[in-house]
Parts: sequence; C-alpha cells; structure tokens
Amino acid sequence: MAIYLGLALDIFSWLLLVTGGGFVLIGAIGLLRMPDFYTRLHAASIIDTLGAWLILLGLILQSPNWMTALKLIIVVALLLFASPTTSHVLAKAAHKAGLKPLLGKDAHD
Amino acid sequence: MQWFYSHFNYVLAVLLLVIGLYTILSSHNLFKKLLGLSIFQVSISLFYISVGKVSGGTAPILIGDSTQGEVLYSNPLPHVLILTAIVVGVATLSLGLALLVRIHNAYGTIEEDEVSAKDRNQ
Amino acid sequence: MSDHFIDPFIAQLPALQILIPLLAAPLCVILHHRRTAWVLAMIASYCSLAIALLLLQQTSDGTVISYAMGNWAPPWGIEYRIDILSAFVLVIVSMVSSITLPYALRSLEKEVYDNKLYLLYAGWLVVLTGLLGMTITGDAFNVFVFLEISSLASYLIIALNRDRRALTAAFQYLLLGTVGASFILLGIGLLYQMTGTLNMADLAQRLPLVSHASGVRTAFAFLIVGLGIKAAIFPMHSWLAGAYRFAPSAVTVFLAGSATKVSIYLLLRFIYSIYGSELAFEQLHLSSILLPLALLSIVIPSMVAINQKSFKRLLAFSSISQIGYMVLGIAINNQAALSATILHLFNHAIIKAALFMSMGAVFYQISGHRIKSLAGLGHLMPFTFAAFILAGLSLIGVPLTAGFISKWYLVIGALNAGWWPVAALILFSSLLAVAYIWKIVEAAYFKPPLSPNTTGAIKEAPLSMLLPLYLLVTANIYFGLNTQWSVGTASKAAAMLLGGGQ
Amino acid sequence: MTSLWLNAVLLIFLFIISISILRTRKLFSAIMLTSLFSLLCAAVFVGLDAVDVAFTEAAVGAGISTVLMLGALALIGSNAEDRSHTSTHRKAFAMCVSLFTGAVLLYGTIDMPRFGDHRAPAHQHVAPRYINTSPQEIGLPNMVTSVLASYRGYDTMGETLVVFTAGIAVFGLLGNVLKRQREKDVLPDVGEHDGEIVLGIFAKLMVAPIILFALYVQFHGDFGPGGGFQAGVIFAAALVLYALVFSVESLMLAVPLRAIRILMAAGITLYAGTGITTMLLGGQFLDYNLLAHNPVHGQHYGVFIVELGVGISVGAVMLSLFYSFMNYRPQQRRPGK
Repeated sequence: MAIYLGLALDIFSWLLLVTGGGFVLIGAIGLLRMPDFYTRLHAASIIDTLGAWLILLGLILQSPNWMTALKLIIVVALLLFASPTTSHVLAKAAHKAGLKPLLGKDAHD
Repeated sequence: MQWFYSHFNYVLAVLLLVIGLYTILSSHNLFKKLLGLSIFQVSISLFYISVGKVSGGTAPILIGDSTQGEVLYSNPLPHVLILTAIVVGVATLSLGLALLVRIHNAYGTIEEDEVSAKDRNQ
Repeated sequence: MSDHFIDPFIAQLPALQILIPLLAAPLCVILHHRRTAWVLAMIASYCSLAIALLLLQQTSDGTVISYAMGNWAPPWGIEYRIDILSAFVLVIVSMVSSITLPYALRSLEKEVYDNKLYLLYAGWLVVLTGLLGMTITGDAFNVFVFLEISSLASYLIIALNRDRRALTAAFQYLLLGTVGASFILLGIGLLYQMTGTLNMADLAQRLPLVSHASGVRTAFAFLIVGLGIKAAIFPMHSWLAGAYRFAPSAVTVFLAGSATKVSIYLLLRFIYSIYGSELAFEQLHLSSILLPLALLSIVIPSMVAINQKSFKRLLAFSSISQIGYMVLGIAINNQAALSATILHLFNHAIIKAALFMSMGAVFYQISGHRIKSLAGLGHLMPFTFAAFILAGLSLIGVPLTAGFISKWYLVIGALNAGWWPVAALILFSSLLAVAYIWKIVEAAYFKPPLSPNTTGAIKEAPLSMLLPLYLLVTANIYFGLNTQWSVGTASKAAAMLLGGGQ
Repeated sequence: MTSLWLNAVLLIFLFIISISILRTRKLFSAIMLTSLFSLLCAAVFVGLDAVDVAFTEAAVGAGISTVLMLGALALIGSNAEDRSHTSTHRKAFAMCVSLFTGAVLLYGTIDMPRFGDHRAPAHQHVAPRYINTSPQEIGLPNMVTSVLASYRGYDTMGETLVVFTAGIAVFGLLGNVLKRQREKDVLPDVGEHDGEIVLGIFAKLMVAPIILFALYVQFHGDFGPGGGFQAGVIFAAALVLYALVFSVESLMLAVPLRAIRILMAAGITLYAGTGITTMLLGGQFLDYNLLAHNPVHGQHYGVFIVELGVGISVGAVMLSLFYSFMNYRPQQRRPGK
C-alpha cells in the first residue's frame, strides 16, 4: 500500500513540476513575443505566480522531512504576496510614467 | 578533450576573468568599469569554490546521524576565504559607486575621456 | 613591576601591534570630534612605534617570534611570524605615521573639510592597521585581507581632498588596486590549490615538492604582477602619480613613506621566504624579468619627472624611480644588493617623507602645486627650502646622507655580480635626480617672485610642520653618518633572506 | 551526473550574461544583468556545495549591491548610458592584456587535478582537520562557521574591518547627512506614500518576518548556512524595504544616523573586544577556549559573540550606505568648473 501511495505522490508531484515548468516556459515565450510592456508584464507574472507555485508545490510533495516542507511553504507564502505586488507596482509605475498600452490596430502588427 | 571536460569550471572561470578584465580596460564609462570589476571578482570566487568541490561530496555541514557510514564533505576552507572575498568585493563596489557619484557631481559626466578632457582644460 | 606582569605583556606584543590602531579607528568614529580623533591617532601611532621597536629589539639576534591567533597551531590557524625583516618594516611604517601625524594636524585642517577630518583620522588608522597587518602576518590569505583593508582606507583618505581631481585619482587607484589585489588573491589560490596550505612557512616547505607544476609559475606571475601594481613598479605605476599628487599633503607623506614599502616587503617575502631564492631565481629566472623592469623603472620615471609642471607629481615620479632601485636590488640578488634594497626601504621612507613634507608646507602657504608658483619662495620660506635641499641631496645620494649609503651598497652589489653597466646606470640616474631636484631649487631661489603683492602674505610654515620635517632631515644626515643600526639591521635581514628565508 | 550538467549549463549562462553586460550600453540594463549574474552565480555555488557562499552572494551580489548600484544610477540619471567610443587601439590593447592574463591563468590550470578530485592536494593537508575534528573541537555542525569564526577568526575580524572601512568611506564621500536630517526634524508623513496602498500594506506585512528571518540566520548560522554577515545584510534589507516604500526620513526617525555610526563601530569593537578579553584571561588573542570552563562551551560563546559583532557592524554599515546614497544631494557646481 505504502509503495502505491509513494508512487501516486511521485506521479502527482511530477505532474505539478512539469505543469509548473510549462507555465514558466509559456511566460518566457510571452515575455519575448508580446508587443508592449503591459502584455509582457502579464506574461511575466505567470512565471512567478502560477509557474513558481506549481513547482514549489511539487517540491513540497517531494521533500524528505517536515522541516523542508515547512520552509518551502513559507517560500510559497512569500511569493503569494510578493509577486502580485511587484507586478502591480511595475504596472502602476509604467502607467504613472505615461506609458500607453498598445490598443486596437497597432496591437495586431 | 578529456582535460577540457574535467577542467570545465576552471576554463569558464578564466573566460569570465578575461571578460571582466576586458571590460575594465576597454570601457571609458566608469560605471561599466565597476561592473567589469564585479565580474572579475566573481570569476575568482568561482575558481576558488571549484577548487573546494569534492565530487560526490556534500555541503560542509555535519550530517547528524552517521548511519550512511562515511560521509564525504566538500572542502570548507575555500568557502571561508571566498566569503571574505565577497565582502571585500561589495566594500570596494560601494566605495567605487560613492566615488562615481561624486565624480558625476563634480564633472557632470562619468566618461573617463570627457573627465580627463575637462581636467586638461582647467 | 615584576616579570610576572611584564612577561605576559611581552608575549602579547604581536597582537597589540595591530589591535591598538585597529581599536582606535572605531573609537574615532564613535567620538566624532576632529581634535580628539587626532589625539587618538597620535596615541595609537606612537604605541605602535614603541611596540615595533620592542619587537625589533627582540628579533635583532635572529629570533623568530610566532604568535598563534586564537591559539590554533599553524597551519590550521593564522600565525603571526616576526623576524628581523618584518620588525624592521613595522618600525618604518609606524615611524612614518608617527612623524607625519603632528605635521598632519595643521596641514589637513587646511586641505580637508572640517566635518570630514575625524573620518580621515579613522581612515588613517585603518591604513596603518592594514599596512602593519600585512607586514606582521605569516599567513598568505591574511595578507590579502589586510592589503584590502589598507587599500580601501587609502582610497578614502586620498579622495577626501577638496580638489575634485582627487576623486578621479582615487577611482583610478581603486580600479588598479583592486585588480592588483585580485591577482594576489588568485596567486594565493593557486598556491593553496597545489599545497593545501596557506601558512607561509608551511608553503615554503611544501612548494619545492610540486615545483614542476605549471601552477607554480602562474601563481608566481600573478603574485609578482599583483604586488608590482601595488608597489608601482614601472609599467604598472600609473595610479601612483595621480594618487600622490591629489591626496592631501600629509596623506601623500604617509603613503609615500609606507604603502609602497610594504608592497616591496611582500615581494621580498613571497620571493625569498615562500618560493625561496633557488626556486625563484634558478628555475623561474626571476632576475631576467625583474632586471629590465627595474632599469626601466629607474630611468624612465626620472626622465618624466624632469618634465613635470607640478612639484607633487614630480616627486611622485621620483618615488617610482626609487622603487626601481629597490627592485634592482632584488634582481641582482646578492648580499650587498639585497641589503641595499632593505636599507632603501628605510632610507627612502625618510627621504621621500621629508621631501613631500617640505612641499606640503609650501602647499600649505600657496595652495597650489605648480613649480612656476614656487618662484622666489626660497627667500620667503628659508627653513622649508633648506630642508628640501638637504633631503634632495640625500635623494641624489650625496655622501654623508642616508641616500648615499643605500646607493653605495647597491653599486657594490652590482659590481660584485659583475654587472658594471648597471652600476654605471645607477650613477647616471643620480644625475637625472640632480636635474629634477635642481628644477625646484632653481624656481625657488633663482626666479623672481611672480608678483610682489601676492607673495607678501607668504611666510614660513608653522612650527608644527617644520619640526617633523627637521626631525626627518636630521635623520637623513644621522643615518648617513652613523650607519651601524640601519645597515646592521638591513644586512642581517638580507643574510636571513638569502640563507633560506626563515 | 545531472548536477554536473546543471553546473555546466549555469556556467554557460554566466558566460552569456557577462558578454551581454559587456555589450549593453544602457546602464540600467547592465545593472539588472549584473544582479542576475550574481543570482546565477549563487545557484552555481549551491551546486558546488558552497551553501554559505551562495547565501552571501545572493544577499550581497543580487541584493544589496543592486540596491546600491540603482541608488548610484538614480543620482547620475536613470537613463544614463555608456557613451564610450573606444578606439580600436585601446580595444586591441585591452584584448591583448586580458587574453594574455587569461592564457597565463589557463596555463596554470593545466596541471591542476581534475575538477572534484578528492585526492587533490587542496583537500589533503589542512582541510581534513576542519572536517574531521571541528565538530568535536568547536562543537558546531557547520564547518564553515567553525573555520570562519574560530580557526580563521582573525581573518573574519579583518573582513569586518573592511566593511567598517567601506561604511566610513561612503560616509566621508557622500557628505554630511546629519545636517540635512536636522532640518527635516519635523515628523514626516508616515502614511501610504503617494497612494501606494498595495505596496504599503505589503511592506508593513513583510518587514517583521524579514527581521525575524535575519535573526534566525544570525543565530542559526552555527547549524545551517548563514551567520553574522548574511544576517546583517538581511536585517538592513528589511529596513531598506520600509524606507523605499515609505520614506527615508521616517526610517531615520526610528534609526537615526548617529545610532548607525555608533553601531558600525560597536560591532568591530565587540569582535576585537572578545579577543582582548581572552588576552586578559591569559591566553592568545581570540582564544575562545578560555571563555568558559569547558573549552567547547567557550568556543560556542566566542563564535556566538563574534558573529553578533559581525552582524551588528554589517547591518549598520549596509544601512549607512543606503542612507548615504539616498540622502546625497548634488552640490551646486561652481561656474566655470
């Protein structure tokens, strides 16, 4: 039984890791390909929210002891607050500096 | 070729050192020179830390239960030396930046050639 | 006072040598008052001098004092290792600082903003700590740490001058100095990689076992170049002229008298005590590298000095050429020449400190360092210029002065080695020294004053600046007449280096 | 094997980044790349088992250095660019010198034992004692801390002095901030800065946990990676975050410059004072064995105190660097100069 549980845990955590990695990849591609600052920011924030969370979650499932798991949970908690805040501040700073998003026809160039 | 694989870390450290040194020597911009200095110093850290690595070893923090038998640790001494070197590096950097700000204030530029041109005209 | 009290105190001297200036520096910052800081610096500096003299006295019979920091036996812990050479250099460094500090009081108050002075004295003490620490230590990595301590603090005390060009000079020094120090760090790293130790005495024992490895050569190259940058040997000298020219006068005196000397000392340490003369000279052909560097160092900066418009810069180039003499002594590598190198560490310290002091006194009065503006000042500041001439004679190497003694031994060394063209070149370069010293003397005595109404206010420098100056000038003549102590110590130190290093 | 590949890939990244730092004209980008460079370097160090070094590199290189560089950049104009037009001569010269240096170093590595060889001389002579007996002699699991604070504790005192020197140097160069502080002695507006509500709440939420983390790093450094230096930097980072979001003035009310100046000096004094205490007890400088009846306990106390000294000095210096850069106001240039 324990073997199956371990296997299930492994499969699940790997699933999380791979999905997380996929999000990071998508975010990175978006960062390069998106046309203007705001859309790029949108892509970038995927990396440090969903991407990072899923990877960390996968790692929590892989952690050898409770102490490591606890530390990883703290990292997740930190990211939970930090990354949306930074994205928000960046967008706001850009807005304040007078950066206009690309709208309408320009966006499809 | 075998040598290249087994000395890859050292080769990369040398390459970084070359790039750092080149930045210091070639750029006229004083800020860029400081960045070059940082790369230069990091390359030396990399060299030391690579010397300290033992394959199959672990970080030099005692593992509580020695049930796995003999544990191989990496060499802690280079780590200690490089801790000191990193601190020296940031101290140098901060001093350099302070000088840079003052130079910009006094000359209005941080391009080396423009600064010396202004000195000559003085 | 019984031996019960004194003996433990004597045993702690090596640690106290560093600790006193080291603790005085933060105290300066806490107390935050310029005069108090100066008093603290004076106390610390004179205590260091006293300790250094005591250490020299203990080591003069060939004893080697070893002090294990934290009571960890070397090579596991850091060892302080004092022999006659390091004690001699400790005396030079603390002496220069002690003599310059009384001079610095008035001079710095004029050249540095009042509210920065306490930081300058703190920085001064840190430089002193660093220089003493580099000299006294027996651990190769500890050398790097104290090297950086003294360098960082010297960038500060140079840049504190009000002249904006001091900033760029300090920045250039910072870049080159850091590269030099990093080279030394790399050299030490390579040595560690081959021997597994950082202790100098231990390195000396283990290096011959791996002398065939390519790392030995590379480490040697990096160490020589790194120390060469710090010592301002000819092609690596470019930082020195700016740094000495734009630093506050008293700082120039202090650094000119001590900083490059310690780098030369380290060069001696690494060459003779760690690599050993056999490995360095026979396998690595050190002479054939150092000799051309030394000769270029002697001749080219002297010629450059002749063409200078600023007297501080002129003296800075003269310093580089004098460093050439010291390197030449190493390149010749025999008893007389090496004694000359070690002796010149001391003699050049008192010569150059006196020269920079007299010119600093002039700067104090005229606030400029153009040779042109010296016109006619010889009559307005007779004591200052008399001192300059006496110290200048010593620099040239006129008999009955200290400078003559070191050149004499250097020439003997060159002749003993059969290198008579080198001996001739030494004499020729003395003529160059005559030329640039004469340039200042001519301006001061034989040119009419620029305009009478501006020179009217110029008078002799204050007594607090003249007294240290004349102390040094007297020393120049005394050590030219009575050579027993200086030559005796230097030749003992040279014999120790040549006789296997430890 | 995987770790070796990871190491190689990271190193190649480092190489690419360093090239782009060299080529980037915009200083802001160059700074960001340098920060990234340090962070990647920290990752490499973890791979090479140097966790303490990695920690420091991350806190210093990617953290405080970046803040300082950005602070300096703000003072010289955030759009500043590298405008140098290096002549071909100079480029060739620089290329020759740096390539020659690299070649010499490469020559030196030829005879080096292969990477990771446990029989290499570097691991034979001195290091085994640190690894084998330090847990008994010093009683700490983290060997790096043992070597750092005890065997080579004297070096670490020098390192603290270096930090202290940097503190006073920047203090001296970037002017007298004290005066300006007195002018602004009125209570600053400690509200949400410019309506940055989100940021304000975030900062308030984060400062306390970061300080807690700094204390953890300080006092747990004996057992895991960390120690006085990293703790000092993290502690300073917490306060810097507060000052960046609200205002430097409001932080200066809580932690005045005077206190910083005294703490800066107090840390190094505490370190050296420990050594003097052991001298007064009749031993060598920094011989912690004498601090308690049991030598291992003595070592424990000694390491604890000197690490505290390092932490205090480093934290204070980092904060003073930050203050100096933030408060520096360019002086009026004299006309004609």
